[in-house]
Amino acid sequence: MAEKKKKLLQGNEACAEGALYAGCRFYAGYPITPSTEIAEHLSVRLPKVGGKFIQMEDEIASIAAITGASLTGLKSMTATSGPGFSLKQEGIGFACMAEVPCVIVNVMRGGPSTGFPTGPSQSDVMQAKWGTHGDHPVVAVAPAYVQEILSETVRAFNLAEKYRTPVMVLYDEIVGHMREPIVLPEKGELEVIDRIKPTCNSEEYFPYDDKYEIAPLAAYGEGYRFHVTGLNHKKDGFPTNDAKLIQEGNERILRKIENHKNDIWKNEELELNDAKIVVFAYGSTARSARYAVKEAGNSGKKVGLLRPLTLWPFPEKAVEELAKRVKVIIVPEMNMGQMIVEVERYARGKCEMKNPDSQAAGILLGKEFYYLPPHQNLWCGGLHSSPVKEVLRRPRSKERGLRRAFRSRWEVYNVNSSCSKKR
Amino acid sequence: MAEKKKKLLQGNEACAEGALYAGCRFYAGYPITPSTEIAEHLSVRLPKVGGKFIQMEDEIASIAAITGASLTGLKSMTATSGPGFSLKQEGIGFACMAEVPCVIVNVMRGGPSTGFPTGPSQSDVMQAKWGTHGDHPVVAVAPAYVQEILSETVRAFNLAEKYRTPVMVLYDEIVGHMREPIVLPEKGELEVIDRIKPTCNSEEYFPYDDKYEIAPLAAYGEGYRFHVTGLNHKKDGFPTNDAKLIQEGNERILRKIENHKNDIWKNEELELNDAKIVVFAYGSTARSARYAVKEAGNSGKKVGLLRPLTLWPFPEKAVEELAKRVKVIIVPEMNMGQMIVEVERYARGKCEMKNPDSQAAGILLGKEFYYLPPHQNLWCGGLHSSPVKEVLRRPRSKERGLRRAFRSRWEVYNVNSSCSKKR
Amino acid sequence: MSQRYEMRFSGSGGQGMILAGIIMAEAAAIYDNKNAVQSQSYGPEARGGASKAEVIISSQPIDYPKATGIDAMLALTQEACAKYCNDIKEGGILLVDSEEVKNLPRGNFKTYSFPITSIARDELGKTIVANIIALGMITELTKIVSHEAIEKAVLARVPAAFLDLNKKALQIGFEKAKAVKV
Amino acid sequence: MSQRYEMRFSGSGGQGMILAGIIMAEAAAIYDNKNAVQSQSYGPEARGGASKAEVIISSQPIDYPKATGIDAMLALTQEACAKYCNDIKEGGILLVDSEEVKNLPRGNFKTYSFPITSIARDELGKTIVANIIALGMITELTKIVSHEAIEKAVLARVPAAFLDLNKKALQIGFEKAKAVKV
Amino acid sequence: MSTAVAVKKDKAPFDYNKYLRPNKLPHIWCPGCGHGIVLKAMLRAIDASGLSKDQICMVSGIGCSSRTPGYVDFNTLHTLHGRAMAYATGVKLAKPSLKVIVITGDGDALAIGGNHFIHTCRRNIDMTVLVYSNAIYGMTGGQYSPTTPQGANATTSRYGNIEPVFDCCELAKASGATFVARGTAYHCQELEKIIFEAVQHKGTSVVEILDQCPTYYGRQNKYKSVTEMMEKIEKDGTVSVKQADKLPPEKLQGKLLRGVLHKIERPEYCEQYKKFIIGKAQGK
Amino acid sequence: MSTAVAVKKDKAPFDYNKYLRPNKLPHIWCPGCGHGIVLKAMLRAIDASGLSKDQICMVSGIGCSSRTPGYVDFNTLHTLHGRAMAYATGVKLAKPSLKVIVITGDGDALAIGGNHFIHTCRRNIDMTVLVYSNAIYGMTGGQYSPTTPQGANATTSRYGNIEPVFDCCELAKASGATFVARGTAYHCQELEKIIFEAVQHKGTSVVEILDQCPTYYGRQNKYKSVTEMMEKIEKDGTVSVKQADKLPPEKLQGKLLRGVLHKIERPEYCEQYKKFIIGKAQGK
Amino acid sequence: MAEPAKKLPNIVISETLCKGCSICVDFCPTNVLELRGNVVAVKNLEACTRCQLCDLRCPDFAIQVF
Amino acid sequence: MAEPAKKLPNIVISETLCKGCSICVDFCPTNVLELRGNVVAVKNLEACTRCQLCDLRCPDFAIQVF
Ligand SMILES: Cc1ncc(C[n+]2csc(CCOP(=O)(O)OP(=O)(O)O)c2C)c(N)n1
Ligand SMILES: Cc1ncc(C[n+]2csc(CCOP(=O)(O)OP(=O)(O)O)c2C)c(N)n1
Ligand code: SF4
Ligand code: SF4
Ligand code: SF4
Ligand code: SF4
Ligand code: SF4
Ligand code: SF4
Ligand SMILES: [Mg+2]
Ligand SMILES: [Mg+2]
Repeated sequence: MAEKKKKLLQGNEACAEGALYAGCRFYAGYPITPSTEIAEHLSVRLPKVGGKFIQMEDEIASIAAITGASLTGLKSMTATSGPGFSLKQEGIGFACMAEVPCVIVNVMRGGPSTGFPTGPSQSDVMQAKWGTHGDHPVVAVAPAYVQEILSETVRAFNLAEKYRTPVMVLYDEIVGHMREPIVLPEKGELEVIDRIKPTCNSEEYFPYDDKYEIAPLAAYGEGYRFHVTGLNHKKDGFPTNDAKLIQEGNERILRKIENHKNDIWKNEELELNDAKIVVFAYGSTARSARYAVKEAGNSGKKVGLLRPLTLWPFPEKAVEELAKRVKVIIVPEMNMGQMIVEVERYARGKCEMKNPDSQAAGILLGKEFYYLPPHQNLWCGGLHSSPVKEVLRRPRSKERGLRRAFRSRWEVYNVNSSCSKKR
Repeated sequence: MAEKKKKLLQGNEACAEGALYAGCRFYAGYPITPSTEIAEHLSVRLPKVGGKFIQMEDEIASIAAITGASLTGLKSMTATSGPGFSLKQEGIGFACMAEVPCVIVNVMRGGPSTGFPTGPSQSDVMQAKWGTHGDHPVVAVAPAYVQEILSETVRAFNLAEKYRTPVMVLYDEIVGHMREPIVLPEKGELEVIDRIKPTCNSEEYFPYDDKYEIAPLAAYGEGYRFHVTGLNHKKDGFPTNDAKLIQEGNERILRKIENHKNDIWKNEELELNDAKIVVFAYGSTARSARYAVKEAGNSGKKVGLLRPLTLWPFPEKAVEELAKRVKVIIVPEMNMGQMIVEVERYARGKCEMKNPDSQAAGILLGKEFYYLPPHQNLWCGGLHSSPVKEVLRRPRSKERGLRRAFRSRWEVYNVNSSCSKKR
Repeated sequence: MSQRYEMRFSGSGGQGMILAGIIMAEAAAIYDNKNAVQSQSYGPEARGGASKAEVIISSQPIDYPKATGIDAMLALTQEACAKYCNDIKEGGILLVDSEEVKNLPRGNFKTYSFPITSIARDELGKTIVANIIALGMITELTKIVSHEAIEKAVLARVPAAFLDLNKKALQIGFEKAKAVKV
Repeated sequence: MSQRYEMRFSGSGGQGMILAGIIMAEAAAIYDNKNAVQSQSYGPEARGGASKAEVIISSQPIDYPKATGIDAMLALTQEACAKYCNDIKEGGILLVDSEEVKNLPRGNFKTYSFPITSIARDELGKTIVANIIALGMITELTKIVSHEAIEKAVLARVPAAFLDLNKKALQIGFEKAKAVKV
Repeated sequence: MSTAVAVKKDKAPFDYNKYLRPNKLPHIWCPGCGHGIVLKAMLRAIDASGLSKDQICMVSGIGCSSRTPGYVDFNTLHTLHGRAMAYATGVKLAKPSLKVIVITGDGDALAIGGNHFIHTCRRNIDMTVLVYSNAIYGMTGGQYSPTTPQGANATTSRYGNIEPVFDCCELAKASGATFVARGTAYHCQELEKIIFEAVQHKGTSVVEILDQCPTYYGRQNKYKSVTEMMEKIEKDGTVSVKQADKLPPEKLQGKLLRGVLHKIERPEYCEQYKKFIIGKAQGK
Repeated sequence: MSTAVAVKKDKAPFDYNKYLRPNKLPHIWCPGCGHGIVLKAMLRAIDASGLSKDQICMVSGIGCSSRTPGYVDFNTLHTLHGRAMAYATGVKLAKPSLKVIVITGDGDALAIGGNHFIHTCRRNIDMTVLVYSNAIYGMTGGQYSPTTPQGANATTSRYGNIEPVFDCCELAKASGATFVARGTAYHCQELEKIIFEAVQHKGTSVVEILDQCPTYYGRQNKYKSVTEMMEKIEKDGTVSVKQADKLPPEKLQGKLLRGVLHKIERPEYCEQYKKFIIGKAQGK
Repeated sequence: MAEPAKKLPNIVISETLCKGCSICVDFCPTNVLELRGNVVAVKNLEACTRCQLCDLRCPDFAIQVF
Repeated sequence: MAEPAKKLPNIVISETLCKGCSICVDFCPTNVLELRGNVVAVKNLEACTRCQLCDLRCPDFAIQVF
């Protein structure tokens, strides 16, 4: 019976369920809005399957604890939001360097600083890439639907275990707190990847053995008495001052992701075939974009959507190719412009990019996705035409959760070519 | 007598002297290699001028303490390196949001994680921009010479006070620990900017008054009893949930930097006039680049240097214009490729960019700046010609401080047009 | 967008508005096999003051997750009503507790005013089930989910000891709504 | 690059090699009005093992701050000599403590071997000034800074109580170097 | 609305408005939240101390309790979760003429802020730290804190909390605080006196104040009313140090002591800095 | 190089190699650094405890002391400055069968790591924490730490340190540690016994070990030799708890107590978790 | 009402500030107060001893007695 | 040397590990050891009581006695 499997879950609950499905058996965290429900759910659910939940003294201790736990062989996770994510940065770098699989969820809220704790945002996506010091590999997924939060959390664990690296799950308060019916996958329905353990005898075991692309990872207490450090190290895990080995080590941890981008990338593509206008959007902003793209299609306009589910590594290939054949890429974000840095970079000037300074008549995007009731969310409409103008003049101020900072200036782009209707 | 004023100072000492010159009267920090000498020097020097030095329990407490101190009216500073910089991120965001002037020095060492504490790097430059959560203003300067560390530290204080925002000083272990003769500026020689204090009476005082671009900042204890918070706030400093005010506030703190980029930007330009090849380099890498550019000039080749002293806001205008008229921009960095993200973005495909996958014959840069003795550091030389090949095959491994990770792949670029000599 | 049906449940914290929203979403999504999205207001607001839950129901996948124009709204307090009523669509429905909401908003929608809480108290002895009575009424008024679906959804969410009470509350809701409708 | 003159002072931690480097740089930069850059080795190495300081002197501004080919090197211990000698240029100079450095490296450079530490002990009663004697010798051998400059630099860096001692040490260095040179 | 007949002038009610910021009330705290009671006791204590409003700098972290500074007309600084004392240290050392009062919660001071708490006490830097201790993270909706009793329910301890609790006062003392006291919202007049004494003290003074979060702690732990919480936790759960001497050990079992628990003299940090550091540096 | 004639077999020297990783010596510590002495005492204690090498997980932070795990043949984890106990908590809770030993320095444990220190003690999670306490930040070149005596010199206290010190043992006790002891490198055999006892203990056991940093602390504070440091600080600066009872108070003035200072029984965290959390969740 | 005016206390309640938590009601030693709906009210002014405990314990600055 | 072989202790010193810190020298109760250059050496084997204090306090695993 379909009814049996369908459940109405909150995004954060779906995240917790995804973790359990993936085999997570250790969670350490510190409460913070709007991520706390993940911890609350796991505090109840984990012990039922023999897993461990601990509320640590802070976020720094939490990332530390999951890293320690992961080294004993347990799949581990922590979840937080902006301020906690900032605090975890040093620990994330350690996990990158020591190549310890773990999953870090950031349910994004309004920043900077304490900001707007109960409001959504997408303003930590660049931090996910650059937040910790030093060059380091970054993998981050960005689900947009409750069902997807579950499946992307599973994928995050898979990538973490497969590539021996921390993986981030980034979504915002909107999807985190929203409830949608989802189907809990049965065992075997979604792929679950476990880390590869060594089979050699302990004398031959090197935790960073460069004869593998990703070396098997033993668990503490099982006879492989290996060393783990955040210092640059050799294949045996012990520190080195040798410049060549340092360089090689640093390159290796980057390369293991770099070389497998095809495996890690995941995009949803909608109506891309012969679209000249394409929206690049992720997370809950992409839900609006998706809606708008469909609407545009309904009214006979060719508008496409590129929705990356893997934010990092950045879907450079998809963007680069797209840029060569479309006229414009528009990047609505619930922030002041972050992923657009990479989109612009890989567009390489091949297509037009939304010019934030242009206030000419054009397409309305981004902020207006939310500001406008959908029937006014026009794919094409003059800035000076009435519904649009009205909205620009007096954004309704009640729906505060959704009225947060998107891009700093009007999300307006002038694309005469595809502009057919004027109202 | 010139001799009297000339002094041999270490980069870190020059930083401390710059702070004193700028009027810094409060330092809080936590020791970390290779920045510790700044603290050590100030612990001796500050009390002599009545200033306060405190070694806090950690880096988080340090950024907190200087923020608190700055609110009492003292110019304040902290210094650290990678791991400490990661820990300070949340506090930096607070200072951005609350618009509290302060200076944060990061003497960059090898990362990620504990990495290579005594080795130099330039791998925190993107972290400086994106390290804390949420959209926030970032100002960062990047001196390359000991004398410049002094003057740029003064400039950092000036910008911090003028724009009421944290300003970062980024340099690496090489210049931090190096000694060069410098001339200590006399009083009045360098501009010193103090923060603007309110003159109105206390009832009319709003710490975030939007009638100013940058509102005057009162000091605690002087009759203006104002409120400071990391939450989104109104002009009176008190928290708000109003989406419009939140949006406006966030935009305002970005705009105050955005609108004054021309004042904040500072570039050194060398031989740019009709160069077709340009190197974009900052910090100690730029010293090598500078040397190489001069050498190239000596041998009759047109190679230019764009050396930003202000890294953030990014010198987009300079790069954008340059890209339109040069053939190639090369970006050697002592990291795996960071500022190149922005350079590529603003080049907008207008000029060629170094393609890291190209292994064809070409110009040797970046890593080779250091690997090669200068007479072999060729502006033009075949990859397959002997000195270059030799170096690529067996980098000498002793000079470990300098052999650190630069770019992940060969810094080789094929520019036949300017390739005249072959050896 | 015609296939979207947007509902808002509002009252004060503790009146079970979020539970009502969840039950409505479950009725639609799980027992009536439609799509549904439920969201709610968070933040300092959740403490004490007005509280609301929103449910969007559609036969299509729901991309845009928030309310854009309310088809049906419930308001159990004056404050909630004043605060949240202004998104009601033309032709929409507003159901209020007549004893609490004295200033009825004006607009091109149908307003049903009914003493929901007192009915709960008088007929069932528990004001706590006012939200369930309201759910029954709104189901009947909007017909957006079936009686069976909402009943299943209610019963799946309430503690075993209170099954009967809630079943009755729902029935009362259905009936009263039929009455006001006529 | 001919206007760059690169020097390296090496020994074990505690032998004052970094001070020697600083004094040389100050002699060049402050008293001889050239450009100079001094750098040193950091890290676990600084503890116990071999230690080194480098000085680059030039009439031009110095961009590239590290040694690329050593013009003159001092080695007070065998370990330091072995570890750091391989960057000496053709035609460069290597000065070693003859009692410590027994295995002399080979190469196209001039090697001067001299019992620096014992001279310090025997003639001045303090091994601590071996670095100053060495500075004197290397100044004389290389002529890269003037006697006056190095003397001023030494005297500006040492405690008042030891001015004479250091002055003498420097003189001894000058003289011994003249002797070995001939 | 008001019922007034004759007046006994000598018992004029305390004028809180003198210290409150205009138009900031009602505050965000829930009905029955103890934080409001504590705030009032503090204002009376400050009034008694005769400090001027300009002279006071009030610093807080993040939490319901930490919202306090927003309501009071001092120099106020609402910082980051756990970091109040570090910010306060900067304020105080930079301008020792300010009287610094830190408002913090059990989560803010003792969970994430534990390190700054112990180091502040160690330095004995002059500030008064008021820990609003409601045994829960109120702001984030009721997770257990380092003062949540074992066995209690919280949203992250649905099977009963197994974490042992910190004794905030013991910790402060062991860390070096020179004035340590405990009060409760229930004993609001006694609390006023304790805070007064804490504010008078030179050095780090810590007051743990037991108060109540009816919304999360109360609801989850089946308290029927705020009143019951105040009676069971604050009244019956504590004994004043003065009474304690007279009571047999059985009667003290499971009870926390109220009153000034520790008070010694030790040189204060900023004064030491002035005397020894600045003094020596300037050769005075 | 060796001088050997006859042998008294019963006094065979301890075979450290059994526990050392091959080819890792010489260690990075300076001549005379106390850390090596402590390491050896620890290895003898571990040997006496009969634990298998596979069973031990040794976790450290950053500092000279924290380099210890690199030399020993256990499951070893060299983490971030100050965070050792937080990593160790993850290890222990995830796999309670491991015997977790934390190696940390006075800076690592008590400055930046203070919060994890007190919370670990509070939870009473089973692990032995050895604080190598040399009153200085060795690794970064001699800045004052929370255990640097007042008046002492350090590179950041050239006018004499004004910061009061933490009593590590008092702090551990007040935070909830169930075994607290102090030893010194000088009293290396006594230290071995203390560590042995600490390792046997179920719950959080903390041992503060006074040792010496001749390179930075010694040089800056005019000690003529390592020996002088060990004698003045470790030998003359301490009294064993046993002797202390017999000494008049004047003789104890300014001396730290050595030996087991606090030992109580209290339920251990992982066991509580198993019993109450997993037990209840699984309805056992 | 016809009795001679007793020196009755003044009890000032702010309806906008009172959140109806009932603390003052429950702790009034002489049972002077009661909740009406969500706001406190005086039910027995005569009994008031002006002890001010209601004010002291009111978290919301909503009641004063003099 | 012509005396009958006394049961002398074995003192094993590793020259590569000894850092010459002098701890063993200074704390040897019977003054058996001395520093030669930067390495410890035995100067009076006969006096050694095999107390092993030198070993116990050597930070560098450089000396053993049996
Ligand atoms: C770095 C960081 N982590 C977590 C949070 C979320 N947070 C806000 S308040 C709070 C707990 C507050 O508890 P307490 O200090 O006891 O104050 P109360 O609300 O109980 O008065 C938490 C965890 C945050 N704002 N910042
Ligand atoms: C986050 C961070 N801050 C600072 C440092 C620099 N650091 C490394 S070790 C150390 C102090 C070590 O002192 P202690 O723990 O006492 O160990 P010791 O070296 O004295 O044995 C410091 C400050 C760091 N590595 N990471
Ligand atoms: S949640 Fe608790 S602590 Fe916060 S205001 Fe409400 S009652 Fe007070
Ligand atoms: S610096 Fe000090 S603590 Fe570090 S190894 Fe040397 S003597 Fe030991
Ligand atoms: S003053 Fe005292 S007696 Fe009067 S109402 Fe208040 S609590 Fe009751
Ligand atoms: S205590 Fe205050 S808020 Fe509570 S009921 Fe009484 S007057 Fe109202
Ligand atoms: S064993 Fe004892 S007596 Fe023999 S050398 Fe060692 S310390 Fe001296
Ligand atoms: S104690 Fe050890 S390292 Fe020190 S001198 Fe003796 S043998 Fe050598
Ligand atoms: Mg609390
Ligand atoms: Mg130490």
